[in-house]
Amino acid sequence: MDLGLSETQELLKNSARDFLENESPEQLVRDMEEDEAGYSPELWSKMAEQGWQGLLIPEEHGGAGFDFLDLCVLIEEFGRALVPGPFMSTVLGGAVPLMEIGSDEQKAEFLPRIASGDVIFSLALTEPSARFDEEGVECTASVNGNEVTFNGTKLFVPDANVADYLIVAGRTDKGVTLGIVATDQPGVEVTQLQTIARDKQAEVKLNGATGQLLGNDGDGWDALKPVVNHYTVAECAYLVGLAQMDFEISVDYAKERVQFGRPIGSFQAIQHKCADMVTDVDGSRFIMYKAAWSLATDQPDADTQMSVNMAKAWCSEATRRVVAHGQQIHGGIGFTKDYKIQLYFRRQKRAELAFGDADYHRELVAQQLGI
Amino acid sequence: MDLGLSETQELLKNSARDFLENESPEQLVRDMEEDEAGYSPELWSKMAEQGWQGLLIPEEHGGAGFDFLDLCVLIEEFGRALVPGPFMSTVLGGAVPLMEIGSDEQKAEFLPRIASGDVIFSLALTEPSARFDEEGVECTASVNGNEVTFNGTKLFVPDANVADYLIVAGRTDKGVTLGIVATDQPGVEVTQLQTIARDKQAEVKLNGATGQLLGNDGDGWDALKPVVNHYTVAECAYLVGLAQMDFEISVDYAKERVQFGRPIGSFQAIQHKCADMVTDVDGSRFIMYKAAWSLATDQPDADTQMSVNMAKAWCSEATRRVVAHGQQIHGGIGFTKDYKIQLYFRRQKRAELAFGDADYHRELVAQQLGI
Amino acid sequence: MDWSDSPEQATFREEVAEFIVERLPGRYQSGSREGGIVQSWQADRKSVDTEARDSAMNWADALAEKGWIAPHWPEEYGGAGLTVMEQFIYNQEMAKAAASPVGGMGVSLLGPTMIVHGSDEQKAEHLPRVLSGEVAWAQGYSEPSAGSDLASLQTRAIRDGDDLVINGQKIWTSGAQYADWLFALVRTEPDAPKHRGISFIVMDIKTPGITVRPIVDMGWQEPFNETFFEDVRVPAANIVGEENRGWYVGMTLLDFERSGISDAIQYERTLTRLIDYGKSEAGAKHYRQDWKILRHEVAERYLEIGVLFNFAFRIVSMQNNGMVPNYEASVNKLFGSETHQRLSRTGTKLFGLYANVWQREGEHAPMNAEFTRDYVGSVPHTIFSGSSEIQRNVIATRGLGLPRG
Amino acid sequence: MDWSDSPEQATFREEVAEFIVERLPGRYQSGSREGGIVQSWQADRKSVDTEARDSAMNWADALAEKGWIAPHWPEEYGGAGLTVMEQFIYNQEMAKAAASPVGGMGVSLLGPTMIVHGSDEQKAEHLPRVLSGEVAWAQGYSEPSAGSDLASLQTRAIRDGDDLVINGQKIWTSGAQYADWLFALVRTEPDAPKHRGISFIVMDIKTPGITVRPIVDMGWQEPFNETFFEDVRVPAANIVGEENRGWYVGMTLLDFERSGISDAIQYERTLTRLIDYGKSEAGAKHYRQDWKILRHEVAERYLEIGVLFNFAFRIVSMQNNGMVPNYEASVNKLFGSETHQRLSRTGTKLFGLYANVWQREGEHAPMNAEFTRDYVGSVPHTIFSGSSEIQRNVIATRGLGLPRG
Repeated sequence: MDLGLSETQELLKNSARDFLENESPEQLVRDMEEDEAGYSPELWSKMAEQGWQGLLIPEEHGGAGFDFLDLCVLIEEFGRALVPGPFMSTVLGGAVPLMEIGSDEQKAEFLPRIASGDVIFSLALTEPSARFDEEGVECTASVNGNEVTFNGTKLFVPDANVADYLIVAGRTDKGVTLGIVATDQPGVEVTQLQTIARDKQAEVKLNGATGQLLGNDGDGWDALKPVVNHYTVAECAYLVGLAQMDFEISVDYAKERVQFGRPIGSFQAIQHKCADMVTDVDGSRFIMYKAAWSLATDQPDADTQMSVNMAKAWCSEATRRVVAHGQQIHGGIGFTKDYKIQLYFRRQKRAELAFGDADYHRELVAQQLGI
Repeated sequence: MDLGLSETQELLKNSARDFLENESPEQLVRDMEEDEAGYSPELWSKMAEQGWQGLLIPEEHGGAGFDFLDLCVLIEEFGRALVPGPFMSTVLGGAVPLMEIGSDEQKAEFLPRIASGDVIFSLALTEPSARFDEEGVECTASVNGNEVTFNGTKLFVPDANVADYLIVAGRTDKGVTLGIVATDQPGVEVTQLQTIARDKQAEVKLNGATGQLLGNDGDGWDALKPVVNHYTVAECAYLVGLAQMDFEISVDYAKERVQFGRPIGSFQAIQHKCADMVTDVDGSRFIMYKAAWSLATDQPDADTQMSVNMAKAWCSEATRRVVAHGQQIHGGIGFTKDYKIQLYFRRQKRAELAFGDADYHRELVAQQLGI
Repeated sequence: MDWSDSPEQATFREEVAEFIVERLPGRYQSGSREGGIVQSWQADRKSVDTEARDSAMNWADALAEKGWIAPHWPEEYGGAGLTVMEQFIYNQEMAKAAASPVGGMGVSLLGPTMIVHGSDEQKAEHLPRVLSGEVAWAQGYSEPSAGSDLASLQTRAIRDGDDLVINGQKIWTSGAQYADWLFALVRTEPDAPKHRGISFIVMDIKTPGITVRPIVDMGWQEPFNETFFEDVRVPAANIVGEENRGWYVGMTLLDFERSGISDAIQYERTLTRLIDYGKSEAGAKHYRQDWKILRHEVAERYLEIGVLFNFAFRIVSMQNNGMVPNYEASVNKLFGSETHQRLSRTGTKLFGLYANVWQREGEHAPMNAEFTRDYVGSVPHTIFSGSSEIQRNVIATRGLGLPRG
Repeated sequence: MDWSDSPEQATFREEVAEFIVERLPGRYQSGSREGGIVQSWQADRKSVDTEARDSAMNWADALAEKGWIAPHWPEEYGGAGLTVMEQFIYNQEMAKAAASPVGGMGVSLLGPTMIVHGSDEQKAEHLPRVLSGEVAWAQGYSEPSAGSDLASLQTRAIRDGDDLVINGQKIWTSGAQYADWLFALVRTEPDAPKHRGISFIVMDIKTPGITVRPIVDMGWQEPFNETFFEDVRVPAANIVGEENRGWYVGMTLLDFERSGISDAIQYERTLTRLIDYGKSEAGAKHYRQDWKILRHEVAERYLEIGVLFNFAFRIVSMQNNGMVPNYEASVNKLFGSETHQRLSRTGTKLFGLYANVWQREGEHAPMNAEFTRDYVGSVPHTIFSGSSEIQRNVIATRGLGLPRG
């Protein structure tokens, strides 16, 4: 039992932090809020040079062969730096499902191109019903040999505006079925949404969009469950990094900002907020890593599922408390667009909502407790 | 619109406060915790001389003919002084149902004796199912002319150990039916419970206990609804007085207790707790009086019902926050039996639970909101 | 204890309600509102849109007929001289109809302050122009390093003959983009104890040396400004009240209705619309599928709003009985602003993934995204006009007599 | 990041678990417990009941065979010299079995402090008698006017030849009713700065002039005492460590496992029993009829306990890697004690009216009233051993480097 990082993880964390401080500075984050693509292709290439898109991908497919815990260490740094772009959608929404159920040919075709940064993927799961469960998949799918055709509407698809491929979930009479759908076909119509986080989420209309069948007809939901779990925990890692940075910025501000002749951080009201923030950040970090560890080390299914739901339930709410305190400590300046703290407040909301908020996951915890 | 007390109410409040400071001092409260009867017959008589048991009772039946708002002003003082004894059970559990549906004969028989302090009543509503709704009444009743016979078990009956009469709710094939049951008959077996508040609540076994029919066979639940509403709001009034006093004791202590060379009340952490306490006490007071006013002035049923449930939902939880803060402000001394603050903490729980806690009433509010 | 109107109050309430029904321009009526977007008289007044400008003018004219542009001003200054209770009823009915108020800070703050502290000349010059809508006012109190600690303000006003020469910077000067004149607190005596060297001064916002720069907030709105002063020359006669006593002039407890009833009414309406939305066919689409797990949370918001109403009623009751609210006003601000934030959060929670949506338009924006926007927009409510921390300090020290830290 | 045992850790865990199964007297086994009432070794040791006394003795003997009465003491002093991680596993398994620990404060606090600061004579005199169970210890730190501000303690010890003469009063001396000896902080140099005039001293509790008076608490229990000192004459040689440096002796960060894992395990077991109770036929009677509205509240408690476990794991991870926990230990105390109170509250809520019941006996007492009693009994958890306010101060100033107020 050891809750510290391994040497490799320390190295990964430090190099990622250094890299992102230089390559994904606040100004880039702000520019990408207004940018139509929402990411910097230059940064994307550099990240691929770091081996990040392929971190999880086995070496035989051009990746680095790290495990999911390592990836979460990296994503924590992404949250800290608020790195814009389709990293999570490509890795969690593309590489993970391909690794889980892709055929050897599909792995060989796509994984190296993901690792090299040549393609962008995303997961087209949710629909206007905005559900994360099997029943939420109403989009129709029809299978013809190795090909699958989709009709329906997907909503809140991350980075669909720049994705080359979507992993789409549709429904045949055998059940949920997945396909790898190229976006450069007439049957795919992407309409971007404006969001609180100024990230890129889109409505995707599928009108006879076709692609390769991924897995078998009807086994899509079983295949998606681990994908959703990994993606959910990755969102937690992002939240932890984001909240850690919000907290650090706020503590620094509390030390510098003087009112009534003394730093506001010397007032108990501010001190106690900061104490609660670090409790929430740390609590979120470990509950997230516990879930990541469960997934990475193939713990028993029931334990893993519980730990994933616990992580998202806790991180969603605890980090919300953190960013709310962060705003309050900053006072008026924190409400201005020009000051950085608000970037964290707005992005927390997106990740809080992704794959279900605290209430959603608390319900799943209650069900698993048998109450 | 005016949220101040009337002159009569001010007078009542002040005279009650003076009276209770002298007649129901802390020592009496403590003595009655250990006393088997749980009340002082001497104080009971003096209260009757003040006209309190008969405050609500019309003058024609020997009462003072005040309204329910006035009674809540008085009960607030009872909460403040933690007056021990069967006042609420007699007035809310006895006089109110008699006034609501008693026959002229019954009113003439019992109300003057209540007003004079000669008899003690209580309401035997809840059973081992511990429900406050109609379905909770499973005790059987059988009507024979003007007489009704009960078989079953009542639980958490306040002051049953000293009550001369119980208003019992039982079930005939026509529905819930009420009776006035004298306790000095073999069919009534009272077993006292030891409670957190060291008040007197009992299990009452009814084995063929008989009494006068109150109201008509089967109309008991309709008759009980206003009784339960009045009793519920009276418990809120008690909570408000209790919380107000807990708050005042705590603020005084915070001014006196010195640590680190200054009164602890000069620390922001304590100051902010005190600020939250007064917000909760005041908020509870007005939401309680709004409900009391609705009942006293016969506002439309839907409005009244909502205001009653709002009051108990809010007061139950807000006063719990108050007494928790009260303990925390007091530190170690507050945990000793000898110091007074704990008397408030323990009694808050009883009244919080009586007729349903915050969650119970919040559920009813949600239902009335149509969600 | 009485939550109902006296016969006189009921009559007055009816008068106000009828007036609003008859005279409120269509543009300001709730039926014409989309997604809770309230048209602002302040903005309309200077709009390029003729209909907007006409509506603003017609509404101001209608109110002026009744003396209801400044219902709380004494009649001798052109107000309606309403009692506190009448003001309360007036504000209540206006809020119920979500009718845009008229006159802004000139009516609400500058006028009453000037009526108490201004010279006859100042009153004669400024008050009529507030009532006619000719002059709109903005407030310059806060500075970048004087927020919660407002009295530490550093904008300097130095005597030069009959003038004061002002240098410094104000921030959060709300509405300055629409304003013609500015009232501000400036430091006229730097060596005095910090509360004693401040003066309350008024100035034309077009005076050379004044620059107003909008602040873009975290919701991409621009409700606030920074205002810079570079050798701004203002006649010393523009000081209102005594020189160096400006702190007390600015902090005067003005004897008009301060219950905050409008906020309570607004939150109640917002919550009602939120609940109704979920019951509508259109709205049910945007409610999260498992929204029922939030039923008790919604009910708790309803309770809080009920508590907030009572806090408002208490203030006006006290004022009506000749009492001056002390800590009670801080309780209202504290509890109201925190309730506001909780309400916006509950709204976003009910919408699940749809709470992502910021755009007001299109089928995917629940209630025109008003809850998501308010989740951001309500952030400063616990900060401005006395943060929650300051309110709790005030309640504890001024209200409960706890010793200062 | 690893939540699982290494092979060595697993082996040791198995050894401890097997030992407990084999040697824990029936009286201390969870199957024999009613309503979560844990039999206390401390009390049994002096019980009039032969079975209780025998159980206490047998259990102590069994542990002594392994050196596990003081697993964290070095072997040279009769401990087991376990590493921090082994101590953690030991404590974990003991807590899982709810096995009563042995030796009390003598083992947990006095011994380790004396090992670091005591003279050879002191160690030789006291340590063996702690391990043999001959001497039980109590702690005398707090005073009526020195609570959170412990360093302001006023109990005076004045030199008189080779003795110190002690006058004053201690409070919250837990276990003093069972104790033979007392370790205390006393003021030996009244004119020094408050942290610098204190000495750490040990004394026989039967020394003339010492009076122990139990404090009845708000739950009618007597876990604490007041201890009065009236001209109590103690050899100056009983000072442990340097005279006037007792503050630092008493506050020594002892290098044994301080994760608080036992609390986390206890709460988890309590919550599990609470949930299971509701599923049992007997228990369903006591659950309120509408208990399902509390499902999410119960789940939240489960989450909090999960978080608390990780906080405990963090501490031991740090210690195991040679790091000294700083603010992290305060986080554990803060979060753990507040979780404890929330847990007891949730329990009472699930029982509705039955939460009134204080008596342990009879059909109307849900789970022998343990939640109602813990609702009262958990009150001081956020107060003693550093209140929540003090913990938050420590986290902010010592942990985050915020300036002192």
